[in-house]
Amino acid sequence: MARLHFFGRLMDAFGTNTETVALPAGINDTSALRAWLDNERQLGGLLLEKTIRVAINDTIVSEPWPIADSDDIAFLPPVGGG
Amino acid sequence: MARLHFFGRLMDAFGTNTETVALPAGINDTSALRAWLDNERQLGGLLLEKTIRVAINDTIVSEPWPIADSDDIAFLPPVGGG
Amino acid sequence: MIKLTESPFDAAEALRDFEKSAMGAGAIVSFTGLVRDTSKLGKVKTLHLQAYTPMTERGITKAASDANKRWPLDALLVIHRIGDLAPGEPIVFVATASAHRRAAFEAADFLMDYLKTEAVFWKKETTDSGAHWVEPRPEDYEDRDRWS
Amino acid sequence: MIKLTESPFDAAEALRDFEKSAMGAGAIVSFTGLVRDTSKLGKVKTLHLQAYTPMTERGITKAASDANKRWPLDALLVIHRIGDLAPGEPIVFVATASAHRRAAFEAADFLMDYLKTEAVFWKKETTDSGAHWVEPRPEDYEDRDRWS
Repeated sequence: MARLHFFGRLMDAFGTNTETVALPAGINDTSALRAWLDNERQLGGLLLEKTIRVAINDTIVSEPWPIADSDDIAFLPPVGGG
Repeated sequence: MARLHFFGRLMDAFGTNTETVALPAGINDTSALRAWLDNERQLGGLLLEKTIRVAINDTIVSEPWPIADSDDIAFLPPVGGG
Repeated sequence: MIKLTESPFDAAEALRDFEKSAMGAGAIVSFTGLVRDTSKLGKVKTLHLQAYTPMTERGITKAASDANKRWPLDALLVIHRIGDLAPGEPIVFVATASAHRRAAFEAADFLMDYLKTEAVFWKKETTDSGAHWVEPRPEDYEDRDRWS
Repeated sequence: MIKLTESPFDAAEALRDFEKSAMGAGAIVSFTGLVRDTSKLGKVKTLHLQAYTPMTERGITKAASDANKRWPLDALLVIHRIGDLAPGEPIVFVATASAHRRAAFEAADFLMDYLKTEAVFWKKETTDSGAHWVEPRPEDYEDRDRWS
């Protein structure tokens, strides 16, 4: 099972900050994951936005990046504090 | 009598922050005053330094500037606080 | 020092402690960011700050280290709130100390640009007309790009 | 607000009061200048600050007014010590408040450049090796010239 994290407006869209999923066969990089998840949850392309970055095991990656069923995968809309 | 004010290192050179003088005949602008005072107090040119500005009655003037016996005349070395 | 906190903090006390820790520095610059009471969308009720630990802390620590490499700083402090904030409360406090006043100014300015555009936080503003997530404005990115 | 004072003041308290007076501003920048404990000439015993009233106050008031014209500020404070100061004491405190953080930073930076090079003060530093008057350094004038 992979652990997914959703932040900012993605948390609202998914209705949760975190969940675990079993990655289906063939979903083995971040691009495939975005497309599959966006379609499955009927997000209308929200997860395909280029400003949303992905962090795997706490590190932002250059996409597409390979993923495994044991990964911690976070979807990060544009960040900013202050 | 004109009142003179000396600040910063000029206060040390004159040994006082303020004094009154009767301006001699012919000493009727700031250039003449600087030269006369520097010579009289044997300051070796200290009062002729260009970085020293003159304020008359609380306002810095463009020199040479006419002076009168009733004026408040301040000699200001380079300023700076903070 | 870097500190994320769920509890309200006092910027004046933070400055007092920082001043002690920076004894002999000569120049101290502080920045305090406060929750505004009104936004474009109405009267602000709360601002929610979400972080992603430990990525958030790691990023700020890296930015602080970059500031230390770039300017001769004697001390540096970042306090950032997370959780729910009320209008008027400090969100962020940055302080820098140096022998050189422009180093202190620039380092604080640099850190704030980092915090506004790169620090791993998300902000949700709730006003009397609803709630929305606030993302950096184009000028925040322009400000940040001054340093690259 | 502009204040010259012969008495020591507390920068943290000044920030606290300023924050109250600037309610709703969003961004507050402060600068604190402290008497250093060592200078090129040795261990500092005292720093004497001389002013020329009312020219000194008038000049700072004009600089504050220039800052208010140049940046959208909600509040502005300058406190400057005169008389004899001990190492570690604040000499100067400048605070600016604005809805825009870069306005607050720039206005504080501008006011400090004014205070360092144009404000009508003279500073005499007494160290264990004697006393001398301290005048602005060339880089102080360069910093000031950024604004013209």
